[in-house]
Amino acid sequence: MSNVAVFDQNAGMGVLAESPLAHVSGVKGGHTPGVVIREKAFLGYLTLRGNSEDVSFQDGVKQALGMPLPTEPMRLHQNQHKASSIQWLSPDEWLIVVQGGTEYETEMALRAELTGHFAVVNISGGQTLLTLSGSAALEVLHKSTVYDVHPRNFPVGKAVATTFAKATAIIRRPTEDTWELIVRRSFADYCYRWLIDASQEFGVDYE
Amino acid sequence: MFYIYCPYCGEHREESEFRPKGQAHIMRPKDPESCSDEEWADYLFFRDNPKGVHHEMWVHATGCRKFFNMTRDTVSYEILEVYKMGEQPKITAASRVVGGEK
Amino acid sequence: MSQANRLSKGGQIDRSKQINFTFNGLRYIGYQGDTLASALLANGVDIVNRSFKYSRPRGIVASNAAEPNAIVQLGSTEAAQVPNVRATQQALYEGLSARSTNGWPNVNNDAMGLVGKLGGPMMGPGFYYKTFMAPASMWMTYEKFIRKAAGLGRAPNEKDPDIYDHYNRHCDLLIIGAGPAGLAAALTAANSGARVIICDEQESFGGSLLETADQLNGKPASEWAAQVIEQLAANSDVLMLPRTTANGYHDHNFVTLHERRTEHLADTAPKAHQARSRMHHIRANQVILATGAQERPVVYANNDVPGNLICSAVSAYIRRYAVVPGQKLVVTTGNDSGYQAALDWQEAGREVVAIVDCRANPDGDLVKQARQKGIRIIAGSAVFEAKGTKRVTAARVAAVDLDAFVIKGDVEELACDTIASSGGFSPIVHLAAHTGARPVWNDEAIGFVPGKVKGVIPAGGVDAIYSLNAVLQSGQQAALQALETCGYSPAQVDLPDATGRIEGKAAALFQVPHLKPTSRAPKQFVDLQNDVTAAGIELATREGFESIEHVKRYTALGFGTDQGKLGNINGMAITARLLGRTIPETGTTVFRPNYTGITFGAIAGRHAGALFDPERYTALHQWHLERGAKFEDVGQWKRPWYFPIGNETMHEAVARECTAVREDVGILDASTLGKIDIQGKDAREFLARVYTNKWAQLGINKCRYGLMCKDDGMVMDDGVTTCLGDNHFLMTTTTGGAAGILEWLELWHQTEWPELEVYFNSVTDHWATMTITGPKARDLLSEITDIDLAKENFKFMECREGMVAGVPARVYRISFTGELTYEINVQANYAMHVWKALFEHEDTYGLTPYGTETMHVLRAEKGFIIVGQDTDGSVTPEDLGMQWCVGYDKPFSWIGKRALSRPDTRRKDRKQLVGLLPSDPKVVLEEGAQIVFDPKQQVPMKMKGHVTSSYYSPTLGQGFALALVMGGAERMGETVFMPMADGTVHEAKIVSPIFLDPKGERQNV
Amino acid sequence: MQRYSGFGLAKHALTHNENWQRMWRNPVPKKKYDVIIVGGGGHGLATAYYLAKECGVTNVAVIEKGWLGGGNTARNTTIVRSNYLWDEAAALYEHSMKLWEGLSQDLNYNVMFSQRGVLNLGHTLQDMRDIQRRVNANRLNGIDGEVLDAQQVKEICPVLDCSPNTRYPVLGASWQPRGGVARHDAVAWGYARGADAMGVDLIQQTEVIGMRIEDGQIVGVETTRGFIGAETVGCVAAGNSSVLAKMAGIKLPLESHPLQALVSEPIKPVLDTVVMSNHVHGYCSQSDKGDLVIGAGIDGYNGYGQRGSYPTIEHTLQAIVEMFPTFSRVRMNRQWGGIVDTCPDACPILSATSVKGLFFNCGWGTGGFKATPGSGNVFAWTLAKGVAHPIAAPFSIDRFVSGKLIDEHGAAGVAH
Ligand SMILES: Cc1cc2nc3c(=O)[nH]c(=O)nc-3n(C[C@H](O)[C@H](O)[C@H](O)COP(=O)(O)OP(=O)(O)OC[C@H]3O[C@@H](n4cnc5c(N)ncnc54)[C@H](O)[C@@H]3O)c2cc1C
Ligand SMILES: NC(=O)c1ccc[n+]([C@@H]2O[C@H](COP(=O)([O-])OP(=O)(O)OC[C@H]3O[C@@H](n4cnc5c(N)ncnc54)[C@H](O)[C@@H]3O)[C@@H](O)[C@H]2O)c1
Ligand SMILES: Cc1cc2nc3c(=O)[nH]c(=O)nc-3n(C[C@H](O)[C@H](O)[C@H](O)COP(=O)(O)O)c2cc1C
Ligand SMILES: [Zn+2]
Repeated sequence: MSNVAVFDQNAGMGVLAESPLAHVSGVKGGHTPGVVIREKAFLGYLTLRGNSEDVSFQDGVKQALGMPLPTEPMRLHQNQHKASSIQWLSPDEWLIVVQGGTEYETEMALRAELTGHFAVVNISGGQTLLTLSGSAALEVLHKSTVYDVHPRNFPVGKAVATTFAKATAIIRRPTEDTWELIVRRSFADYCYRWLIDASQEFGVDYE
Repeated sequence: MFYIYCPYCGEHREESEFRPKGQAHIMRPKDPESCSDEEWADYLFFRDNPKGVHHEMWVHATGCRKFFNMTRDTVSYEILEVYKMGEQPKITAASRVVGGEK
Repeated sequence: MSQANRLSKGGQIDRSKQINFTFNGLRYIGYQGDTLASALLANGVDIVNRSFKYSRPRGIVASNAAEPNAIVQLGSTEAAQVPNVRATQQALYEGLSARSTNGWPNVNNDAMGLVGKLGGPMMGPGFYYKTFMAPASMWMTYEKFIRKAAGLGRAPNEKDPDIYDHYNRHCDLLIIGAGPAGLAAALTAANSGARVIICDEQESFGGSLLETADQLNGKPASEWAAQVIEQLAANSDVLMLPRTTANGYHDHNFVTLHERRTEHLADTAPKAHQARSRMHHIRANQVILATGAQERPVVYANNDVPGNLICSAVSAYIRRYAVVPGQKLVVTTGNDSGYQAALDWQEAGREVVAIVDCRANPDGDLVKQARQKGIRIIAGSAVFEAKGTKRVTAARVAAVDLDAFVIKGDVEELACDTIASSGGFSPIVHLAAHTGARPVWNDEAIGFVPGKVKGVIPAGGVDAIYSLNAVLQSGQQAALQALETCGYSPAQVDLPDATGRIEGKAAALFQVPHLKPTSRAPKQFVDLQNDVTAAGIELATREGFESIEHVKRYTALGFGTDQGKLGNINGMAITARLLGRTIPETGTTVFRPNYTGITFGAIAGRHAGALFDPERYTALHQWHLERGAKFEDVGQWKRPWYFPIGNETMHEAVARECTAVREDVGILDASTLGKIDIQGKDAREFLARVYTNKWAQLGINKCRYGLMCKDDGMVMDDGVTTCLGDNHFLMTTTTGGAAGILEWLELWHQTEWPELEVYFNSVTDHWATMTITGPKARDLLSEITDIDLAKENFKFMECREGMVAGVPARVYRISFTGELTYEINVQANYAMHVWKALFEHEDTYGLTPYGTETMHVLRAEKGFIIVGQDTDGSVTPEDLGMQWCVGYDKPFSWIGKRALSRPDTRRKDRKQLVGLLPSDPKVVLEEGAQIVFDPKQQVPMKMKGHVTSSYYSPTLGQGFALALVMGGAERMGETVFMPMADGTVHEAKIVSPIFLDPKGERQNV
Repeated sequence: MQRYSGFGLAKHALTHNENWQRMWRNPVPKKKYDVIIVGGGGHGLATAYYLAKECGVTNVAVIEKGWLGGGNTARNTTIVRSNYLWDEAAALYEHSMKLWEGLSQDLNYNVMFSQRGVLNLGHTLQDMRDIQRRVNANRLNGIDGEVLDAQQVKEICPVLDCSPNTRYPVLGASWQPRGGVARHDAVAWGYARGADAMGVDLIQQTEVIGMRIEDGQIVGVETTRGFIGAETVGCVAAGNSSVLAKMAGIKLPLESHPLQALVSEPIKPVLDTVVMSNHVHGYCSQSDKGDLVIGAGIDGYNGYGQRGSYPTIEHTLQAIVEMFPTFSRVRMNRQWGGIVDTCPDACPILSATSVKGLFFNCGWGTGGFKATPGSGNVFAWTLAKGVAHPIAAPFSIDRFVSGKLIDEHGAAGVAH
């Protein structure tokens, strides 16, 4: 443990946190906006690295998270209440998303379970998550990413890191009619402006 | 505009997610100090640059961030195979001529 | 204006919807369903343009994308101007306003026409290469006139009011062309479960079915088309894209489609946020090419005079738009389908003077039909010359021997106002050729068919299959083949039955011989838009241009907006004949995207204006904005450059900011620095391999500066890395280098040293970094932290964890200014809170925000380099005098080491980093000024180096600079010179690059 | 050689242009030549021309696998400038510039060299430092150039968006008034005609498929039309250089990449100068025919296909619309690609090799059109004397071994 520096970076109550999109004022989309965009700010994000072929690693992750490690490419696993998730990013890399404030706990739980060569990194300050829903959400994705987002290629439970306009993003499909975008903090404003611009013809609502 | 099968992601992805990284299988000399200037220059700068079957390295830059190798025809741009780092190609200029494909 | 040429019945126009439009300032009326071309013809407008070189009057010749003449300027306002619109592809809309692109004072009476007439014989291909050479100084003047005469339409002067869109799609089958072949294919694929996209560039689907006289199941073919369209529309797996042109076929079945979404409605998009057009980026498993075939005009003298059209266009105008473009028609053809134009013309109630057929014994069904209708057929003959200038007045006809290329009989002159010609059909092979597959000559069909392309299946006319039943079959077969490849099983689909018809064998008809040799005959146009004539091609071959590519480039054949859709094959055939070769030996020129032009705006899409490139913001961006910062672009980041107060100039602001740091305390948003979290037991070893210096001994919570080289020994990046735990490091990189360095580390790890146990993860966005620096930094920070800041407990180049303003933070004592510095790192969501907490003490400590400019001055005073400014990819660590940062005796031969012992990198007189103090303290040297040792020498001067960084230092009270100077390290105290553009010569002394506090006492307090 | 002039045009018009002579013969190759030049692009043809004209070597064959000038010479965006940073490069390109300035007259063939000036825009502070550095160096090397601010740029090029509100505002530019464009095909044809007239055999549609080397000395080349002998062979094959080198058993520090360009449909004159931006990443000029000639980045992978990937075209036009918003409604007519032979230091190779008598002129990458006269001139000298022309000497292959690279990358940005 002492080999790696870990500390609780969460400030807790009393400190005002600002999401990467704290400054945007939002758009109203009328009665039936084709696209509804919402930010789920302040979630906890951890990068997990390790050897997926190592059974003890798999077990450890499952123990710590209560979700099995996705070993199949682009797989998204969610826990029962869909409050946390783990997704495949590469053969030795996963993204864990947990409720804000629990990232330290989660990291400690992982570190308690895992042995050997692995890494856990808290990256909670570096991203934000946007949900996309509405009848035209898919249209907007088609405009924004080169990935094949056709529902047949992108069933519920898939999560893909790819290009998004001129930035990168993780696109996830946690449920039938909601899409999630995880974008990097410094690109969040750009992605937001892009989304609004691409959605406007359908009517878009963001608050 | 290539459609590239990423051997790690296990599916075809658009070229814009990848970046080409030049000739594959260029090994850094194990003992640089004992290399002559010519050998070092060869490692740094001199490339096969073939017309036809070429082994090259790509990285899935906006996807899984993994490097992998590709055998590609530099004239037809057909991707003949992709294979992971550390593996050897199955298709080579020689094998293609023997196989009588081309 | 009355529509004199409009039929009272028939066509697919809506006579109840009248549309007003203007052309060259005159008002006209057309109908919904018209193209601009059909409406102009309906109104009897003959001359739509002037030709580019000879300024000859030109009329409409085609009804589709192949149109070379009717190229107009569209747009009712300045911003809405669109140059070079094909009138044949522009749907008519209310208020449409168009003009000819050439002709002065107007198209009907063009002054340049005279020049064209008189100078014409001198203006053969390439004439400009042979003249305008003397005197040499006059060329630029000649060129002005040449330029003025060239070009078609004009770009607007105002910014485009419209927006454009991109759409990425993947599908199993992409069907290009919705004629009978494409529709049959789509119908076959529709219920198989496959994802199907079908597009057609026309306003509506149907292709030739909209114009044909053929029937399907005993009913007009267009009815079947309508039925199919309805069926397809109901299928959610089929995407139908009318008004959508497939423009480029790219590798691995990537196809770009351009959908015109509002161009048929107005010259700017009628609704807010509506894209004027949309590019679809299609990745298709299989592409069915059903683009049909293009009829070729025949090359004869004066074949460009208005009133000369191709036969299929005549039929299209009559059948589809109910417009007969004249009164008296002569047809000249070498195949049966040309007869249809005459039949349609006659049925429309106008006079067919004759059909002139170069075949001796035409005998197909259509021929018989024409005979039955009493139309005169002149066999074994051809029209060899049109009479008339602004409109055809007659056709000169004679018996011809095409093999011997002579006229062999008497000449007959037929009075007429329209000549329709058909030289045969050229399959529209363009897309199949875009990735390099050469079209293949098909002798039977007298045309080129597509070469083999993986994943592309030609169907129908494009494969030289022309009888309607066969076309439908071929479409279906293509779909079946494609479905099988994609792994779908098709549903049973029945095709309709077409009226069968026997076609006579077509003749190869390209250029018609004239009584005079080609060089002396009236002009026989091959490429109408570029005024390329048969004589021009003859001249080119005479001068040694034998490759068809040379002919193209010498004559401009196929260079226009139509890319030679009508002219190319004729040009090739003529070249072949002149060189005594066959057409396949001569070959085609290369087809390239675009099939038809697309606006830049459409290709750029949404990546324009504010969305041209991402702007990256730090967590403190809003604060900087509110504080009035001026920003600098660093990579994609917006970084505060300086923070002016009131009317301060940059110089004043920077002087104030510098002084604040040296005397009180300043604060910098350093969040843009790249940060890489490194974990694993071999992290230390890895660092030792990629950095030039040593890492073995770095203790926990200690920081160290590192230099990174490429394996050629040149410096590529630098930054401070901190040991957080034995197996845990945090590396920082330059702002611009962040992404590249992470990839660099991965490259070496994944490809060379996979055995090293180490993981790299970017935490650039996660951590916000606030640098407080200056003598009062400790006092300031102590106000809001629980970290023990005592000198002996938190030393220079160390790191601590603790609370800052109630936020868990990592604080690093490193310094880029030479002052006492704390770099506060917090999870970025809290950055603003901490930053503001610091500013609660602004007045107490004189806390001053500063930007990159002040940072540059401060670091330069200390001789700290900026990679990319003080280095340029040709600088080694030793050149920078940073031997202290090079571990020559490290066990592993780290990246860059070997290259440093090459002969050139060992040279003593390499350019080395030094400081410069201008002799005149008021002078701030120009960054980029070149340094000479002898200012009196003649140009070219021997340059010995250059100034890399230069500023005014309020601390030193004078200008100072960093420079790279040959052998500089050995030249301390010598004077060098900088001869400037304005004639002054600056003088400076070479000094140490460390101008301030060389022992580092200020940062070590 | 039939002399060309305005008077001649009039005279020929009277005889219906029936008496124009061939510009070059179509000779049957001889068994042996003094010098063989492989590659009938601009550089190869210029080499032949100067060999005959200035070095008195006329028993020369140029062997071209396709049609003369059909390689990169047919495909480039024709920008000519000499404002290179490093002394060695500046000397080479300025030598070329001086030859350009009298070329039409020298060849009696109007290559339409239009000195309309070249702007290299700066959009960041570092761009401006690099510009200042380069222009200062140019000036002291005797090459024309000025550093302009945004206002001055706007005056020279009114259609350029120089407002401060763009994503990457124009901060200034370097300006080389003597730079410009030329009619690329005419350059090849003019040299070909001139060389042919002095006895050089231009052998088209003939591919070199092997090198015959005896005792380390080249003795000739195998071609698709049989063996042709020569003890001096100069390879000037641009993108195909590595292929030729391989035939001789040598390797070059080259990679062949697709470089794409495109043209708009012809429009009336709007752009009177050449505008290049490394940062926004696009460049543009308007040809005398009226089309906007546009280029940008190179495709990252190796390719001999004379075509690249679509996103490159997209990015290029995004840059063009960013720089010239009023071009948004202008249409792109055609795109194409060439095969450029890039060198690690973005400078060419003009060099002898380990095979005696075998020389290479290559590595011009994305920017060799402008060098055509100069390259041909110094390479001819080098072939004739067997030692490098002083201007060519720094461009030897040895520099990659010694480390004495001439790195124009950071300095000049886009090297077109
Ligand atoms: C899109 C693009 C834009 C460019 N823009 C510019 C610009 O603006 N300014 C500029 O200065 N430069 C530019 N360049 C670079 C410039 O075009 C080249 O550097 C220059 O034209 C090279 O001339 P060359 O004669 O060496 O090569 P090429 O013209 O390519 O000639 C080489 C010839 O060798 C022949 N050959 C090859 N192999 C064999 C063989 N085995 N046997 C026989 N013949 C063979 C080829 O067929 C070819 O004709 C650009 C290049 C491209 C592709
Ligand atoms: N000798 C003859 O009698 C003869 C000759 C030629 C054609 N034909 C007739 O033509 C028909 C051929 O049928 P078909 O379906 O092959 O061709 P078609 O001409 O009916 O349809 C082709 C369609 O493709 C579209 N198209 C072409 N290029 C395109 C592109 N790049 N992007 C989008 N759309 C594009 C056209 O607008 C057209 O609608 C037959 O019905 C036949 O009777 C007959
Ligand atoms: C400077 C320049 C201007 C060009 N202008 C045109 C043009 O106006 N119209 C056109 O069709 N092609 C134009 N081309 C492109 C050529 O048609 C052709 O695509 C190019 O020479 C490459 O050859 P390829 O496409 O035959 O392989 C131009 C090319 C260059 C280099
Ligand atoms: Zn991948």
